[in-house]
Amino acid sequence: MEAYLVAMLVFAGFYALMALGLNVIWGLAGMVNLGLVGFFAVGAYASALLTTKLLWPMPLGWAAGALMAAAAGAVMALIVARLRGDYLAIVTLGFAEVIRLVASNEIWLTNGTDGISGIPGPWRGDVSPQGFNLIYLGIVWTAVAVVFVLLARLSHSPFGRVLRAIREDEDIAAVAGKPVLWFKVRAFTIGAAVLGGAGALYAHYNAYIAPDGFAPLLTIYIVLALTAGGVGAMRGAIIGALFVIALLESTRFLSAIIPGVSPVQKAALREGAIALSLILLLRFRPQGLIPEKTRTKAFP
Amino acid sequence: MIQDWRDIVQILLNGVMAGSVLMLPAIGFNCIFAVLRYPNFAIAGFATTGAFAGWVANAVYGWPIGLALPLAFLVAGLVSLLAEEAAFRPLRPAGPLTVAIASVAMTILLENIIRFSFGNDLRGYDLPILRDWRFDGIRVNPQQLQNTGYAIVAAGGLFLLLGFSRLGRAMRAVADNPVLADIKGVDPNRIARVAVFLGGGLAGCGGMLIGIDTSIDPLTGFRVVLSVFAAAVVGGLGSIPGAALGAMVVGVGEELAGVVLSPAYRTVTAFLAILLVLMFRPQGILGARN
Amino acid sequence: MLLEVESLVGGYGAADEILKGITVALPERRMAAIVGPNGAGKSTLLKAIAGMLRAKSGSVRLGGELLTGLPPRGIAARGVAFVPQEANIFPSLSVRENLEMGGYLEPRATVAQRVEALFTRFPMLAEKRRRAARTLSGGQRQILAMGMALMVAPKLLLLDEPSAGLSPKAAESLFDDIAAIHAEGTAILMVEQNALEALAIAEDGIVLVDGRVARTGPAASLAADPEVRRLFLGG
Amino acid sequence: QTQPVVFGALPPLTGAGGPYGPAMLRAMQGVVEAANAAGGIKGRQVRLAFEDDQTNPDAGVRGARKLIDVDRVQALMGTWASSVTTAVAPLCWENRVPLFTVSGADSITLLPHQGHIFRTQPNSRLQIETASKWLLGKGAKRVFHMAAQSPFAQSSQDVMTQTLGAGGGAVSGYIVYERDKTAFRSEVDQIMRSRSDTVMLNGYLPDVTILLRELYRAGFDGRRFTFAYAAPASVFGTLPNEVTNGLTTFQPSPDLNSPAFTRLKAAFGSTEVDPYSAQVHDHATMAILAAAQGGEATGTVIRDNVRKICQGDGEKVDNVTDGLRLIAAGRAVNFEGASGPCEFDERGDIRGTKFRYEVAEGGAYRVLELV
Amino acid sequence: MPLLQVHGLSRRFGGVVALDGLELEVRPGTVTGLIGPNGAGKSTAFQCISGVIPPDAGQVLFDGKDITGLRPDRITGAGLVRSFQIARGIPRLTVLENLLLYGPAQPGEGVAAAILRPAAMRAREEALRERAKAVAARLNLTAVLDNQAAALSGGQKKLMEIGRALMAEPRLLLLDEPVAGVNPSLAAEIATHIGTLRDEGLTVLIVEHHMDFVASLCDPVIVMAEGRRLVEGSFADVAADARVQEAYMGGRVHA
Ligand SMILES: Nc1ncnc2c1ncn2[C@@H]1O[C@H](COP(=O)(O)OP(=O)(O)OP(=O)(O)O)[C@@H](O)[C@H]1O
Ligand SMILES: Nc1ncnc2c1ncn2[C@@H]1O[C@H](COP(=O)(O)OP(=O)(O)OP(=O)(O)O)[C@@H](O)[C@H]1O
Ligand SMILES: [Mg+2]
Ligand SMILES: [Mg+2]
Repeated sequence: MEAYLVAMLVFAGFYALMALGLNVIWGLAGMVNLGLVGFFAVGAYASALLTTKLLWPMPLGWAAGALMAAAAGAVMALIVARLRGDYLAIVTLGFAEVIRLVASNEIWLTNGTDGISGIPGPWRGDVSPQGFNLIYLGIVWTAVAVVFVLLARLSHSPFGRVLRAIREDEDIAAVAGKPVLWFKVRAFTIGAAVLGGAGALYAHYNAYIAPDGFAPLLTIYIVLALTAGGVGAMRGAIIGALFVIALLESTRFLSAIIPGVSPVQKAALREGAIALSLILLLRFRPQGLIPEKTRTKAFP
Repeated sequence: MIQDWRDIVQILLNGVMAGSVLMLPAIGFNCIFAVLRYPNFAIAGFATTGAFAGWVANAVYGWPIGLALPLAFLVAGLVSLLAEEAAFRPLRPAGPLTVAIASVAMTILLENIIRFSFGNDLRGYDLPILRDWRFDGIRVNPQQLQNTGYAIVAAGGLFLLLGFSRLGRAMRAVADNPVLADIKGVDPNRIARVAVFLGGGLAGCGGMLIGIDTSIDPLTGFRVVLSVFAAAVVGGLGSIPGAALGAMVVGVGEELAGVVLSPAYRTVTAFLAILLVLMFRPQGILGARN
Repeated sequence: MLLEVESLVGGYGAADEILKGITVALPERRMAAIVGPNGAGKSTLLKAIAGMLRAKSGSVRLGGELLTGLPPRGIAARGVAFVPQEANIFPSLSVRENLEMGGYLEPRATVAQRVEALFTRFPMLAEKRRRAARTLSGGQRQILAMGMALMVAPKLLLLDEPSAGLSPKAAESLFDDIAAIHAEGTAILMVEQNALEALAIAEDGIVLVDGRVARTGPAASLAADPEVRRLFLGG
Repeated sequence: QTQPVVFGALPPLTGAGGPYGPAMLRAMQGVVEAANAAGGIKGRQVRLAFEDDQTNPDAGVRGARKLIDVDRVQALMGTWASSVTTAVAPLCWENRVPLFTVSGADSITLLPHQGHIFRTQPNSRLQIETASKWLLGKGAKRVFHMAAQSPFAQSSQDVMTQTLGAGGGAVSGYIVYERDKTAFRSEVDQIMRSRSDTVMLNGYLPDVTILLRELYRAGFDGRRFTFAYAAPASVFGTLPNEVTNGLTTFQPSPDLNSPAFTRLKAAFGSTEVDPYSAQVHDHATMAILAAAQGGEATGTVIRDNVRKICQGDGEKVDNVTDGLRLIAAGRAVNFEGASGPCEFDERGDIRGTKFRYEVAEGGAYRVLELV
Repeated sequence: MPLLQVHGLSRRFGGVVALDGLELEVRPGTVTGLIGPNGAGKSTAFQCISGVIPPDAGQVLFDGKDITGLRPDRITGAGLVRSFQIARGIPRLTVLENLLLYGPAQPGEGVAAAILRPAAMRAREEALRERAKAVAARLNLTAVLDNQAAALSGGQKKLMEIGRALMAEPRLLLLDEPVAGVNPSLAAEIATHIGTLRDEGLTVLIVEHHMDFVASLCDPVIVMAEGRRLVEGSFADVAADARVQEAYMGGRVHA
């Protein structure tokens, strides 16, 4: 049981990192990014390929994963700068699909739908599986903590204030003298870097990645996590990720004890219950568990 | 691959057929968007719901398609109404994105309700499958042609309804400014319900047409939701003729894409096309600039 | 009495005591002007009468009938027309459609007739009848908003700063129009920062300060009161 | 000794594999029930814990974690998607849990799994090679290859080109398509234009159903050939007979009137047994017999005993009840399952399977031949 | 040399000619009034000058430099700031944050500084806060500093609009109907304040329909009609012009 809990906390860490990355792009800068799994995949593939094919050391691979995703994010931001809201949503969704298809078809590079296996993990094999789990737990949650602190500072700063303004009215932000595109590009790049870093860590934990793993379902989970936690607040991203993992996993045990239904019905009940809980959560806490608060008080 | 003009005509024709399947859900999506200004991804769930309602009527109770289709409309419309009243309406003040996210969850919920009741098996309507008609080497399927017809009639009807009636005007007014509409005597909630019912119903019909063209399972709507969303966006969010046009663009785009690149990259090419359209018209082909 | 507001308390969400107990009455066919500093609660009062806010306590009656708790459309159906201060047009509807929406509760034939009448009265609107209202200039919007209210023949007309943004000439003719509507027998409650003009055509004056009625009286005497002039009328 | 032995099943109950997973799970549960009725493994009852892999490696890994860490399963079986199998494989070998799978990707048994993986699905090279040869024998000259995006699309294509070419035929066209599309009109146009005598539908149930329908509409009059899992008998419920008539399928198979298969069929009642269900039926049986044989229900013991109970010259058994009885009696057994003789090479790949070819006629399959 | 020069500025929307070769100059150190009938093109001129929409033709020179078609943030950066006729605060930021947003030269808008929070950033933030509070006090907004901009009264929004423009420390300030909907007493105070700022060297171009306000503050006054400049001169001069009276003033106006 402990091993399982630890593993799930590791997963929650990945989800939290992704939600944090998304929160910069979406929560702060207001750019709907439904392609986050694409950046996650770029980071995962970059690190996996560099460490398995070129035998780079892992930390370097992780950094490279984050950097590659950041670069993709910057390019993406430049391309979509003119698009707003839902229009941006479809393009980013498309981006994730493109990444997945490229990963499936460019076999020479990515090994196609077979995926890449045997990705090294720190001390994997040298320690017991549970030891490895614990090591990774430390790595992932350290990353979460560091990213959280950095992003929270970012969000509470004048930089964050400008992003919030851009989120709501970019024309006004421009008239206020802020180079909107430059802010968007930076926000997107930072967010994508976090997503890519999360992907890289994920690849080395699982030891295996394949295009199937970067399906839209993951995007849905992360977006749900962020919404549940509260869009805009960095703490919300982490709480939301924990909440979603708890929901995903606890429903397993609940559905198992329901008598008189077939396994497919159990599976359906489980997925349905996950969806329903999220709807109910939003219904009763539309701003999420941790609503975004005003940053700057005139009279503290 | 393209050897003469017939091939091009054939591809365009294929695209139109593919597009007409996307058309109704896309129109439903835009119908809801037009009034409530949020992207309702639960359209996917409504499409599946309609497809199964029609299937039960047709394959279990032996209704003809002509009767099953209105039933699909009705059931999907009611489910859409229920979803709106129970889940989405209270969320509307929290902003369109929150509602959009809830609608994704709603799709998953509906998918699983259907899975719970019907299982994962593929099901087909009780319909003979007709051979293609051939004209000078170009093939057209009568059934698919009929589906295109259904879609165009529904789209045209809705367009006339919204473009030229008091109801249509009230819908656009509510979209612009629900509070002011209320002051002027419109019940914004009633209008919203009409839009939601129509939108969900059309999606249900669309789902059933997909089922007639292929087969149905709990994922029927989910498989097309990306294309439907793309069609709505390319055509211009909130625009009914835009959705119809967008569906055609996406349909033809995806078919052409299969030829230009390898079919494995169909989605990629389609998305590049969408990106291209949006580069020149960030608000979609027929969307209003705001 | 046509309109009776009784110790009304209300506001928005958490700030639910913007109006701190307001009592105002307006007889049939009367016109009153409400003046006061920014943020005093003038618009809030009109919104509360029109049903856009839920009152915390107190009541609003129209001809004896209780309006409190009715939705805005219900109040509109009872003969109250309201021109809000902000967001008072439908931006993506054409000018003509905006006017038609103004007469949503009226029969079709009346609507067509009134639209034509308005086009004659405001040639600018006729000129732009097919244009989306979003493209109008600030003053043009204001005229359109007023036009929408004129699509019905209300018992009570609520106007929130109708002259804001109008050129002096347009404002002048607007006040003439308001006076004319009033002369035809419509009761009017009007908030105006263009206070001297408003008090000049109104019969009663109400000074609102910080959610309370500070002064009431005949409009002319308020306009002449040096204290009121200094504090609120800028003169 | 009173604690039940727990085995884990990880079939796809939702997502793209949804059409297959439920039947697979039923087949496994059937075996477990039979084993318990026969007294279990050395008196210990057997419990089957299952999780839905959602046809997604991420969800699959979480499900496998739960099965391994919480339920403490001694063997994992029934993974379907190759990506899920590859993703959970390292967990299995690190925790010394053998993994029985039906996934087809060639790469799976090449993983450093230290003997923990058993695959009952013949690898795709073997399947395609056999099928191509059979098609040549039936006079196929121009075969169009329609492959769903999957880990074995490309290797299938290579093998087909090679085998058909060597036998005087040719691959007349090759399309890799996205699985979850709902329309394949232009693809079918290409098939029609290629004037192929045979089309090989290398996909899965949902997409193959659509393709069959579209081919019928277009009036394709050549041979339509596919894997039995892509067109199990349930297609007859989805498609009218005029569309399915003449469709040829093939699958790895035990002897025609293999008792195991007949019994499974009887257990399934009205629904036809698809190849995956047959295979997972054997997964469960092998795991239970191996544990019984080794005398201890731990992963390592099971791993080490699988080959002992299904190859060699023991007494032939085809079901778990007989197998348990014989093992209890100290006799050597050789299990021959519903999917075939179940003999594994050193990599864990199935060996020496026969293939069964069937043709659809009037809403049912008729066996053409078994080679 | 004029601080702002506009030559032949034209802009049409579909069939509507909003600007038709507008000529305009603003001399430094003046508060120039821009008046004209509704729909004359005043706001459109502001839109084109501030870069929010591009003109079809014509040229805008600011301090001798051509700024035609530049991005709004560049123009703001150059020292030309405008307010909007229909108040457009950032709805979910507080009034204070809205004001701070317009504060220029905040190093904390860089990523590194935002994370490291150097003293320069903190000092600048403190300075901006003080400035914002002073501006708010001047505009009667102190009590609502922590309210979201969406929760302001109509007049308060207009006041915030002025405040934001003031925060930007511009050299040239373009105000579009700053006191429409503002209480007359406060409007008079604002006029005085703008007068003080002008004396301190700020240059202002104001569109306004309140004749008292224009009369007390603006010199010169430019009258626009149908997208063009009609006349220019002191308020008394233009108010005496027959065409202006006919097109704009109306009979009752007190000059
Ligand atoms: N986006 C637009 N599309 C079409 N026409 C427009 C647009 N913006 C402005 N116009 C038109 O251009 C003309 C000038 O408008 P503008 O807003 O500049 O007037 P203004 O002088 O500021 O008037 P006001 O004093 O009423 O604010 C008006 O007739 C208006 O309808
Ligand atoms: N939506 C809102 N939510 C919370 N508070 C609000 C909201 N709208 C206005 N207020 C506050 O209520 C008070 C009264 O506002 P109201 O709009 O009634 O003022 P007003 O008298 O009309 O002022 P003005 O002359 O500026 O239009 C103000 O202090 C304002 O800040
Ligand atoms: Mg007000
Ligand atoms: Mg203007």
